[in-house]
Amino acid sequence: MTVLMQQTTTALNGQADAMVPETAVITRIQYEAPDIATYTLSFTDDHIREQYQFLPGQFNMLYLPGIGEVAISISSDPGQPGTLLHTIREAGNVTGALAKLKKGATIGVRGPYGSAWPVESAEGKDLIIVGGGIGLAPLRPAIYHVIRHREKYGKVTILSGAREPGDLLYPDEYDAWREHGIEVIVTVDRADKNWRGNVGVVPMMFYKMRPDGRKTVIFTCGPEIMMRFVVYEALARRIPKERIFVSLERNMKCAVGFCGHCQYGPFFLCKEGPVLSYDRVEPFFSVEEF
Amino acid sequence: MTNSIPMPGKHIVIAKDALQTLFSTLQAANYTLVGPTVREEAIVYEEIGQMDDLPVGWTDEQGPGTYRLEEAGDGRYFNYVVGPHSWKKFLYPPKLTLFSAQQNGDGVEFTANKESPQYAFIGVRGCELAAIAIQDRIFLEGQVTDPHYKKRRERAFILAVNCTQPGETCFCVSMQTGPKVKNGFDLSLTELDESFLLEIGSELGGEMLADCDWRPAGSYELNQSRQLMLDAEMRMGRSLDTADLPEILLDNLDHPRWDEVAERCLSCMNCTLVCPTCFCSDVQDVSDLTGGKTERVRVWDSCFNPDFSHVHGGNLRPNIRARYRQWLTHKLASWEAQFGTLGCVGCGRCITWCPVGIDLTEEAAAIRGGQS
Amino acid sequence: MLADKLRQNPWFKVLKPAHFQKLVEIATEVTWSEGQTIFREGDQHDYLYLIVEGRVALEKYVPNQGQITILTLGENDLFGWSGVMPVIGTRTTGARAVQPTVAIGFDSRRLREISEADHDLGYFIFRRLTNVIAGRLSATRLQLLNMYSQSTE
Amino acid sequence: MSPGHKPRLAVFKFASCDGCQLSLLDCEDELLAIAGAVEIAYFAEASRRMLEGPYDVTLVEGSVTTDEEIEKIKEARRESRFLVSIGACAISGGIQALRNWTDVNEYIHTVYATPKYIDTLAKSHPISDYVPVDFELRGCPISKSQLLELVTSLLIGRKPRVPEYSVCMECKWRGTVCVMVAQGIPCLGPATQAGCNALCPAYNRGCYGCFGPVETPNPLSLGEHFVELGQSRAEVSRAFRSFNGYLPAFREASEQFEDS
Repeated sequence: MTVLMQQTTTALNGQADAMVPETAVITRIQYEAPDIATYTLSFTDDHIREQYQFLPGQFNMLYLPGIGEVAISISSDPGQPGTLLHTIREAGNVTGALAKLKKGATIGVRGPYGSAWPVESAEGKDLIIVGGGIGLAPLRPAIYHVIRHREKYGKVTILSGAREPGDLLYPDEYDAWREHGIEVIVTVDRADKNWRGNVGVVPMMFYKMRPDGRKTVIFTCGPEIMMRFVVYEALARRIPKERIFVSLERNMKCAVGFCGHCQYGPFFLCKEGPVLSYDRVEPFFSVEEF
Repeated sequence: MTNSIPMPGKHIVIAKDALQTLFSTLQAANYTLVGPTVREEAIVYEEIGQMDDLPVGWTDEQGPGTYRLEEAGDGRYFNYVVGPHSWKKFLYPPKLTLFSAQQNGDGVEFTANKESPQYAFIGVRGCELAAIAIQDRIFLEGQVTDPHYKKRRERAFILAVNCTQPGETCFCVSMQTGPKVKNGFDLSLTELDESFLLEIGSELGGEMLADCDWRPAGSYELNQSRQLMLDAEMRMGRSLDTADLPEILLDNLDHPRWDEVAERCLSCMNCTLVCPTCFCSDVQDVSDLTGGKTERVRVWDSCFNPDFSHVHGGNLRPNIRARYRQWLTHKLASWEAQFGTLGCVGCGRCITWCPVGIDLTEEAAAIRGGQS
Repeated sequence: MLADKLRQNPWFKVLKPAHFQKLVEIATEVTWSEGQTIFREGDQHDYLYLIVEGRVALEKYVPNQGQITILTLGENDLFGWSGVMPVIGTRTTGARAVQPTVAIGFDSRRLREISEADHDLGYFIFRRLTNVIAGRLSATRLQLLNMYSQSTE
Repeated sequence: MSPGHKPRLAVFKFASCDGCQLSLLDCEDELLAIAGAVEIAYFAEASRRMLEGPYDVTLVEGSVTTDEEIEKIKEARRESRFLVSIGACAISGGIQALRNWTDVNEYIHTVYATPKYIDTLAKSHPISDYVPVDFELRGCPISKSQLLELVTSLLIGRKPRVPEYSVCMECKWRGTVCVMVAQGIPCLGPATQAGCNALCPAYNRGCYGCFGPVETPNPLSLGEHFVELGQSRAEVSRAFRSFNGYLPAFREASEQFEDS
């Protein structure tokens, strides 16, 4: 059995002080759902804009002076690092203030941080990408990567779930993904009569797939409860723990392992995470209030 | 007596009042002296001017949840146990401006804080040197270094003190961090009856003695120092069995002992804030009302702060039980996986300064004893 | 024709020929057009259905919200299990074809009769149904958790 | 705040010592900036100008102790978009809520020469007993910096940030030596929400709990420790029963130590 290695990079931040952000301008705002928008960011400094690179699954710290800083995953194509997209839901003080910003506004950005989806070690395997709600955002760079290198992967399935059809992320792109020989299964928890797609929680969609446990890799991101049941369904289909990757969320203040907030047992989720294989997090996955 | 420059590794003896000469040399070299002094019924670490500011003739009695300053009247300068402060307040200050943000028109400009004081630490114990070494791993030896810590750390002069006075809550022997200082100092000092025995730890340490009268240490002083260390080892108030401790704690995350300690724990954060290795922080924005200028300030935080594990949707550790478990399992277990060492140096501060006297050695032993 | 279709289904592949024959005898093929109501919540039972192709929505009527889809089913999924469980007298949800759908219906009363008469076959049938019900229970529990309400930022 | 007009601020006073309003006046320099950003429509302590509602932000000081005040707070609520209780009285009933554990008529007869002129409720009530409150600013009195944080955040349109942690954090930030551990002085700090910059311990006194209980207090454990330090159970009960004595965590603790 091959052990998939996590890919990590350190911050590419040019500043000697990792906590000091660079400035970036919001060049485009695209509304995805009533409380979700995708922001296109462009670094003010030409050199940084040209040098900046990230791996799928990594995140940036976005800073609004006077309001605060928040960790947001990157949702754009790692093959086009100059165009930096973040899909953000209005949920707290910082994201609430971001939602009030207009095109042209300047914010602070530092990153990228954290571990990545192991897209390279998953080559040659079947891949199931499971995103729940806004959890699809950090998976999208992996999807773009796979599309770019489609021939290197076996069967690829994307499972996108949300509470209601209006909450689904990136629905306009599903057909384009399908054109690259990717099966896209979409499901919602509830819907009215106008919805013609699947209704049922994300983990139940595993009953519609027949993954080959010997050669399948899973990437999943979404509410922790959802990921827990995705893991159970995957294990029931004999997909080994070390080939199931989850992206975990904790409070993050510094993103470089100094502030201690994102600790998850031995892991700093800002460094060793957010993407971790299930065999590493299993001892803590079901511990209450961990 | 001579006053040439002693070489690293050398043991020398100076008269007690010659310490003032060292202090003056350090000050002349632009060091801000920080060291023990008596304030608010305790021996704290603060800026000091001269030898007289040291807690001469003072000592302390400690126990779980209790500290009492006492007059020993023995004329000794370093005859006390570690107090409520630790050196982290100078290397990693409780409040530190990281950078400022200035709005100008549509744009914003960030300016890093480059301030870097130059401290001479007077009286660093073995356990405290070990604590500094642990914080070095966190702030200096990872993929990213903290520039503020780095500057303060690199510029710091360390006068260490061999501990002849362990307290009721101390267990540095268990943690192998004391009572004798091992390395990482410029000078180390043992307070003898009539003199100070100094070991030169670095060239800088030797240079700062250029104006002092000293003579090479004789076997009398070296023996006396050894005897004091042995005595100190015998007088440790507490011990902690560290064998397999990380595994034992992490295998017992649902142990009933966590519920018991949560009955007593106030979640007040004192243990983490007095701990010389605890490093958790938060960042706050301090803005002027017009909103033009913002300072981003890093402050000490604690895993016992209810806000610490807040994510959108709620608090991941709403109960004190989970917070205490996080602290103890971090300190005595997962720290090892993170930094290759436990997060505890056996200084006993968390026991003394816990208002209700919760004792981590007792909690760890209880979980070890009653493994499920 | 119907027997051929059934034989291809993973459900029936493992059946002994005699048991297979008994099920074929009580089976009928049904088709529904898009949007067609199959049964309503509260209807009396008649059939257990196995979907051959298409998609069926299970619905609950919620005052002020209309029919809410709580689960959709597709190829090889069973629905209408309540008909075979004597303790439940009526349909627990409504069912509607959301696409043109082909299914095989089994007469519920006769399904119970052949299960009573031949416990080996009965065990096979009820084990299948138990799995279906367990799946529904599991799906419903997860829906109850309303997991997206605590979603990530 | 809706764009196009300055938010209108009102300050109402109920049963209280006026100290919290003074904190607002104490903002001097900042007040000029505030005055530029908001229209002070009603603030009897500061200005003779008293404009009719509606108000965008209403700060309410004091507790409700008479029938007349019940009507007044309901009226204030109707006129206010965002209503904030400021200070211990408005949030917990204040020090005057001590009477909640006694018979008020007995007090009236003891204190007043002509008791029949006194018309009062049996208890001193927090504002939230009568109307929904949008935010509470703790303290006796409130902290100037938290008040400014409240006003600024309302102007920016974000949630005000006030600490959830205990006073101990502020002691440690400023390097104050723990008075309870080093001197055996009973201190409510470990159970009390921060906000005062740990004022009392810095002056060698125990915390009086002016900012009320922290988010997850453990007052029973702390109270038992006071007993170990030599306090009687009645003294412990009284320690919890002060400015914020009628807030649930402190109230329950005070009653437990009183009964035991």
